[in-house]
Amino acid sequence: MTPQGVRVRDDTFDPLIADVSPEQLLQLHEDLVVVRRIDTEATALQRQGELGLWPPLLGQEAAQVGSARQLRSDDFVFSSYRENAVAYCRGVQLEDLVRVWRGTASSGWNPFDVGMATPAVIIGAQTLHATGYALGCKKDGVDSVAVAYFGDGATSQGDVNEAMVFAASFQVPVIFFCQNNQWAISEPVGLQARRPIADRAPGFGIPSIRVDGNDLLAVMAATRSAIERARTGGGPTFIEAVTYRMGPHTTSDDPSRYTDPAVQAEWAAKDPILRFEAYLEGLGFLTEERRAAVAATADDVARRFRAGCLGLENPEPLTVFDHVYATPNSWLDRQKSQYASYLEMYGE
Amino acid sequence: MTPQGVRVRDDTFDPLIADVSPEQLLQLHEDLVVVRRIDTEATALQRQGELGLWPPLLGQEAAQVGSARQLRSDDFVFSSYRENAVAYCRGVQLEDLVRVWRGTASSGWNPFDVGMATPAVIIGAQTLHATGYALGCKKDGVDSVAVAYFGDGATSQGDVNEAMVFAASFQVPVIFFCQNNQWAISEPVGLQARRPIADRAPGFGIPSIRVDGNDLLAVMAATRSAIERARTGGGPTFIEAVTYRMGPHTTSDDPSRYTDPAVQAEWAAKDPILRFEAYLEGLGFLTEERRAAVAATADDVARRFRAGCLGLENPEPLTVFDHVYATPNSWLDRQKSQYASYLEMYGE
Amino acid sequence: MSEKLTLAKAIGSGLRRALEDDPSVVLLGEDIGKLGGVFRVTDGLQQRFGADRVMDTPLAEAGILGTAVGLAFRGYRPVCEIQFDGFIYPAFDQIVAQVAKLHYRTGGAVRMPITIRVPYGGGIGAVEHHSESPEAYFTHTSGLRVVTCSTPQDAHSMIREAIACDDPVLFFEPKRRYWTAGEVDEEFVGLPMERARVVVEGSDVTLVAYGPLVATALDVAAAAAEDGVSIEVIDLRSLSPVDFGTVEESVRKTGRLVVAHEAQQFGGLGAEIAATVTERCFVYLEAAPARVTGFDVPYPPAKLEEHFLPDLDRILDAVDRVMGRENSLTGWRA
Amino acid sequence: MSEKLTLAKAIGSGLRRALEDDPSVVLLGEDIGKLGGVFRVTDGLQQRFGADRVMDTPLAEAGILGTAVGLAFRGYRPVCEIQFDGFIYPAFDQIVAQVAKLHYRTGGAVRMPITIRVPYGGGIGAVEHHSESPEAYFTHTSGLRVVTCSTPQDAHSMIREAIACDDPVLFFEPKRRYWTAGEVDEEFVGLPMERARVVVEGSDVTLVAYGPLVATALDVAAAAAEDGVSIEVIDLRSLSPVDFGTVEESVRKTGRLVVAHEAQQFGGLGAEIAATVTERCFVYLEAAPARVTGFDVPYPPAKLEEHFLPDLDRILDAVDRVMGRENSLTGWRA
Ligand SMILES: Cc1ncc(C[n+]2csc(CCOP(=O)(O)OP(=O)(O)O)c2C)c(N)n1
Ligand SMILES: Cc1ncc(C[n+]2csc(CCOP(=O)(O)OP(=O)(O)O)c2C)c(N)n1
Ligand SMILES: [Mg+2]
Ligand SMILES: [Mg+2]
Repeated sequence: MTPQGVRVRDDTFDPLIADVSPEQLLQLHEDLVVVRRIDTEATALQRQGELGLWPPLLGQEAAQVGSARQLRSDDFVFSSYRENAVAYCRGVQLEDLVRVWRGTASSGWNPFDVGMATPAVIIGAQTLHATGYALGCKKDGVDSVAVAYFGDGATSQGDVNEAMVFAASFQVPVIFFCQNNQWAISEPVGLQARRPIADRAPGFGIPSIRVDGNDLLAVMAATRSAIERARTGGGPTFIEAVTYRMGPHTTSDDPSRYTDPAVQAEWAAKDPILRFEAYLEGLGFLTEERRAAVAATADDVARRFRAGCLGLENPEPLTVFDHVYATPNSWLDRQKSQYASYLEMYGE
Repeated sequence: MTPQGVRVRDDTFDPLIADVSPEQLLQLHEDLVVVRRIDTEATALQRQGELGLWPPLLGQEAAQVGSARQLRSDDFVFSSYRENAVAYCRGVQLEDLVRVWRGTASSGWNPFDVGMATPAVIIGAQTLHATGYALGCKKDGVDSVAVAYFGDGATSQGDVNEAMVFAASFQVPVIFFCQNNQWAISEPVGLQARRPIADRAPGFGIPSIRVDGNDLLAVMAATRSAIERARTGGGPTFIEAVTYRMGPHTTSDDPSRYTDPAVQAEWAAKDPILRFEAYLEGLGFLTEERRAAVAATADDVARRFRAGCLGLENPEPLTVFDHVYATPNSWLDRQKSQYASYLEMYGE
Repeated sequence: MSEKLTLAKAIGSGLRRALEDDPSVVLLGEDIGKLGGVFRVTDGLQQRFGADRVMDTPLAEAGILGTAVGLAFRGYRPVCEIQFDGFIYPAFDQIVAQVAKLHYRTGGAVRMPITIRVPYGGGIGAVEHHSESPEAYFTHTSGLRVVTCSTPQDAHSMIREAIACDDPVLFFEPKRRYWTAGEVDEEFVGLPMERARVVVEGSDVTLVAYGPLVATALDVAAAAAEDGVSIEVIDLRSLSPVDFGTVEESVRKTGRLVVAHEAQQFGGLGAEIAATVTERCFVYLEAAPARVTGFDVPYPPAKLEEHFLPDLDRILDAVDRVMGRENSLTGWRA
Repeated sequence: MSEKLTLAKAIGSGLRRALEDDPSVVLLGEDIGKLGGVFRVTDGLQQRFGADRVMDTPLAEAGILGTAVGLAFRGYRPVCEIQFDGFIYPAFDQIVAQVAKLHYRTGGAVRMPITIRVPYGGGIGAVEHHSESPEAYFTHTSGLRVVTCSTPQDAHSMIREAIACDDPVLFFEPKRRYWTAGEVDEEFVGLPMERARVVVEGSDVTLVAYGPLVATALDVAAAAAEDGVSIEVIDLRSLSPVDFGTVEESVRKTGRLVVAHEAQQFGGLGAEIAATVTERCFVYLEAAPARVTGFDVPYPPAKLEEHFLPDLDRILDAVDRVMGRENSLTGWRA
C-alpha cells in the first residue's frame, strides 16, 4: 500500500489476505482508532498526574493491530512495554492496561487469561521466554505459536540473539516481531544496526520478512505467513515491521533534543491510520456514518478507560509481601508479621 | 589446497600470499611441527600429574599458526584457552604456556609483553574486549588491529553477538577469528548453528570469509585480507576457519562417548600438517635433512618446555592477597595481616 | 531398598526419579545428553528418557534460563544445569530479574518451578571460574530459594524436593564431594528441604557449615573433642531461607557461634547468619560470632587454594577465638 | 569558587572536569550523548567533547562493559553509564568475572580503571527495574570498589576520584536525591573516597546510612534529639571497603548501632556491617545492632514503595529497639 492508501500488488502476500471481508476491514479500522484513542487518553492521564509514566505507541498502531489480530486465543504473546495495542487485541481489560503505569500492581492482568505475558521492561529478555514457550508447544504437539514483540534497539541485546540461536536450533514455532520504530529512546536505529534488521535473522537460519509496518494489510500478510510456517512445523520467522515512533519514548522523554522536525513530518505523512482510511475510502467502505460511529466508540472506550483508571484501588500495605514465593517462607513470613505489628503500633 | 597438498588456484586469495618465500614456508612448517610437539608434551605432562588440565589443539595448528603469524607485534590478541599455538607465535615463553594449567598463576604472561591478553575461560567474553581494544586503536589513530579468537560453540553466546553489533556500529579494526572445530565439548556445531557460521556476520554488517582451517596458506590469505581491511579503516571482518578438534576437549574429556570413529578418521586424513608437508614436498622444499632438523628443534623445544614446566615455583602463601587491587585496600590489607599472623602462629 | 551411591550418582538418581514421576520435568544444559554432563551427573538419562526430555542446549546460559522461563509459562518444570559455578553470571539477569520476580510480578499467576543445578566450590585444583561459591548473590535475591547438600541421601532427596517445589530453587552441588559415597534410600522421607540438621550435638560452640564444608566441620568437632571442646555441628542445607530456628536453639545452648563457608567473607552468607543470630540471641552470646571463609580475593590459582579455603586448622583457630583461648589473633595488632 | 548545584549537575561537572583533565577518559552509555542521559547528568558533554569521547553505544550492557575492558587494555579510563540500577544485570558477567578479576588474573599487569555509574534506589514512583539497590552484589565481589554519595560536593569530588582511581569503581548515584542542591567547589579537597564521614555527632546511638538514606538519617537524628536521644550519623560513602575505623570508633562511644539501607535485608550490606562491628566491638555493645532495610521482596509497585522503603518512623522504631525503649517488636511473638 502506498502512503496514499493505494494497494500495490504482491503475488506472495496478496493471497494470504484475500479472505479478509469488508466487515473485518472495518473492524480493524475501529481497532486502530480505538487504540490510538486509548493511547492519547493515557498520555493525558499521565499529564494530569494519574499515571506515573506512559509509553505512547503513536504511529505503531498498524504494526501492532495488524499482527496481534492474526493470533488465536491459544497462542501466546511475550511483549515489551509499548505493546498496548497488542494487549488490547488480546482482550486485556481497559483498566488492566494501566495498573502498572499507575503503580498499583506489577502486572496488569493474569497472563493465562489473555495469552499474553506481563510485558518485559528489561530489553529483549522476553524473546527467550517466547522461544521457551514455543519449545513447550512443540513438546506438547500442539500448533499454538509464541510471538515475541520487541524493538529495534532490543536487537543489540545478547538475549535477542541467543533467542534466535535457540529458536533455530530447536526449530520451534516462535515469531520474532520487531517493530523498528527508528528509535531506542534517543538513539537512531543506525547506531544499533548498519544493515536492515531483517537481514540479521537469515544468518541464524531463520527466514525473515521486512514489511512496511505502517501498512496494516502488509503486516497482516507477513504475520499470517509466519504463523502458517510456525503452525506447520516450519520453525521460527523474523518479521521486521518498519514503522515510526511519532511521539516521545515515554511521557518523561523530550524528543526535541534529538529528532529532526523534517523527518517527523515525513513520517507523519505516512501515518498508518490515515493511510488505511484512504484505502477504505477508495473502496467506498468508510462512510461518514461509520467514521462517526467509530469515533463514538473510541470516545466511549476512552471514557471507560479513564474511569477504570481512576477507579483502581491502592493495594493494601501488607500485600507488599504477597506472591514473592508460591510456598511458605519462614524468613519472609516473620518479616511480614513484624511489619504487621509495626503498622498496628503506629496506627495504620 | 586439497587434502593431498595440491594447491587450487584462487584469484582473490592467491595474490595475498604471492610474496611468501620458501624460507618462510619452511619456517611456518617448523611452527606447525613445534606447536604440535608442545601440545603432545603438555598432554603427557598432564598425564604424569604435572599439569592439572590441558586443552589440546591437535588438528588446529594451521588455523592458529596461519593466522597468528600474520600479525604485527603492535597488534593485540584476545583469545580463549585453546590458542596455545597463537601464544607461541606471539612469543610467549615456553614455561609461561603452562603456569595456568599447573596452577601456579592465573596468567602465564604479561599481556603487554607479547600483545596477547590472558586467555578467557568464560566463553565469548573476550570478543568484546577485542572490540573495545580496536575502538581504542581507532581513537588513537594507529593502524594496529585486534584479533578475537573463539570457537564455534562461542557463537551462541550473547557476548559474541554483541561484539559484532558494537564492532559494526563503531567500525573498528577487529578480526573475529572463529575456529570451527566442529565441537563444543560434546556438542556438535549443528546444535549451535544451522547455517555455516560465517553466514552470521553479514547480517550484522560484517563481511565474512569461510576458509579451510586445515589449509595453512588459505588461512594466511584470509587473515591477510582481513588485516588489510582493518588497517585501512575498513572495519571488522569475521573469519570462520573450518577445522577439526582431533583430540579430546581437554585432558579430562572422554570423546569416545560422543564421537564417531569414522568421522574422526575422515578428519585425520585432512591433518593440516601432513597436508602442508605434502605440498612442500611437491615443491621439493621439504628435504629429509630439513625434516630431521625440524624434528630435532621440536624435541629440543619439548625438552625445554618440560624443564620449564617442572621448574615453575609454587607461589608464596601470602601472594594470594596480591594484585586484587591496584591501590591499597584497608579491608584486604587487614585480612592479609591477620593471615600472616595465623601462618606465623602455626609455623608455616 | 537402600543402595550405596556417590553424591553425584545420588543426584543422578534423584533426577531420574523426577523424570519418571512427572512428565513435565525436562532437563536443559550444555553437554548433559550423550556426555552425561562433565561430572556425569546426568549419565544415562538422555538414553533413557530421550533427547526431548534431556536436552543439550546451545552454549549460552542466558539462553538456557530464558528458555526455561518460557517452558515454565507453558507448565513445564525445567531443571537447568550450569556446567560450573563461574558460568552462571551470563544468566544472572534472567535469574534475578526474571526467574526470581515473575511470580511476584504476575501477582501469583505464573509459577516458576525452575531448578538451577550448580556444581560449586573449590578444592579440586581447577582453573579459574571453576571453583566459585556464588551463593550469596542468590541468597540476597528475593524470590529465589537456595539449597545445598552434603550427603548422598540429602543430595537425592533434596534435588527431588527442589524440582517438585513451585518456587525457583538454586541447587548448589558441592563438587569436591561428588565422590563421597553413602547409603541412599529413594523412599526415605527425611527433613524438609528448608530445615537445617544438627549433625553432631555439642554444648560449647555452635558450628554452622553447609555443602562442602560440612565434612570439614565434622573433622573439627572430632579434633576439638579431643581438646575438650564440645562442638555442635549444624548442616544448614537451606541457604535461603535459613532455618534460624534450629541455629538459634543451638546458640542459646552453646552461647558461641562459628560460621564457615568457602565463599568470600565480605557480604557472604556468614554475615547474615552472624547478624541475625546476634539480633535474636544477643543476651545468650558469650563471644562475638566468628566467621571462617574464603578471603576477599578472586578464587586463586590451584597452588594457592589451600590458603584460600577454610580448613580444619583455620576453623579450630576460630573455635579457640570464641572460646577465649589463645589463637592467631591474640597477639595481632591492626 | 563554589557554586550551587544539584547533585545530578555536580556529577556532570565532575565528569566534565575528568574529561578536561585526562584525555584517556571516555564516557560510554545509552542515550548519554545528544539526550544527555535520561537524568541529564551528561548534558552538554558530547557537544563539548565530541562524540568520540562521549559515546552513545548500542543497547547492550554487556557490550558496554566488555568494550570498556578492551579500552582499559588500551590505556583508556572508561566511564560507563548504566541507565537504571535494574539494567546492570545483563552486564553482570563482564563486571564480576572480567572487570573485577583482570588485575588479579594478570598478576597486576593490566589495570581496569573503569568507573560504572549507576543511578540507583527507589522513592521516585517508577516502574519495575527502575528502583533497585543492587550494591550488595558488588560489595561481595572481590576486586571492585563501591562508593555512593549523598551531597553535591561529594558527588562532584567522588566521581572525579573514582575515575582517577586505578581500580574499577561502582559509583552508585542516589537518583531520588539528584535534585538536592548544595554548594560545590571544584577545588575542594575533602575526605578521600574510602573514608566515611561523621555527619552529626552524638552519644547514644550510631546510625550508619549511605546514599539516599543519609538525608533520612539526618531527619532521624533531629527527631530523636527532641526525644532526648543523641544520634551520631555516619555517611558511609565507601561501601567497599567500608571505613570500619570510623564506624568502630563511634560504636565504642555509643554502644549501639543502627544500619539503614534501601536494599533488601537478607545478605545486604547491613549484615556485613552488623557482623563486623559485632566482631570488633562486642564488649562495647549495649544491644544487638539493628538493621532497617527494604523488605525481602522484589521492589514493589509504586503505590507500595512507601512501605518497602525505610523511612523516618521505621528507623526511629529501630532506635527505640537498641535503646531498650518500647517499640513495634516489644509485644511481638514469632
Ligand atoms: C536491559 C535494559 N537496558 C536499558 C533499558 C532502558 N531502556 C528502556 S526502553 C529503551 C529503548 C528501547 O528501544 P527499542 O528496543 O527500539 O524499543 P522502543 O522503545 O523503540 O519500543 C531503553 C534503552 C532497559 N529497559 N533495559
Ligand atoms: C560461559 C561459559 N559456559 C560454559 C563453559 C564451559 N565450557 C568450556 S569450553 C566449552 C566448549 C567451547 O566450545 P567452542 O567455543 O567451540 O571452543 P572449543 O573448545 O571447541 O575450542 C564449554 C561449554 C565456559 N567455559 N564458559
Ligand atoms: Mg525502537
Ligand atoms: Mg569448538
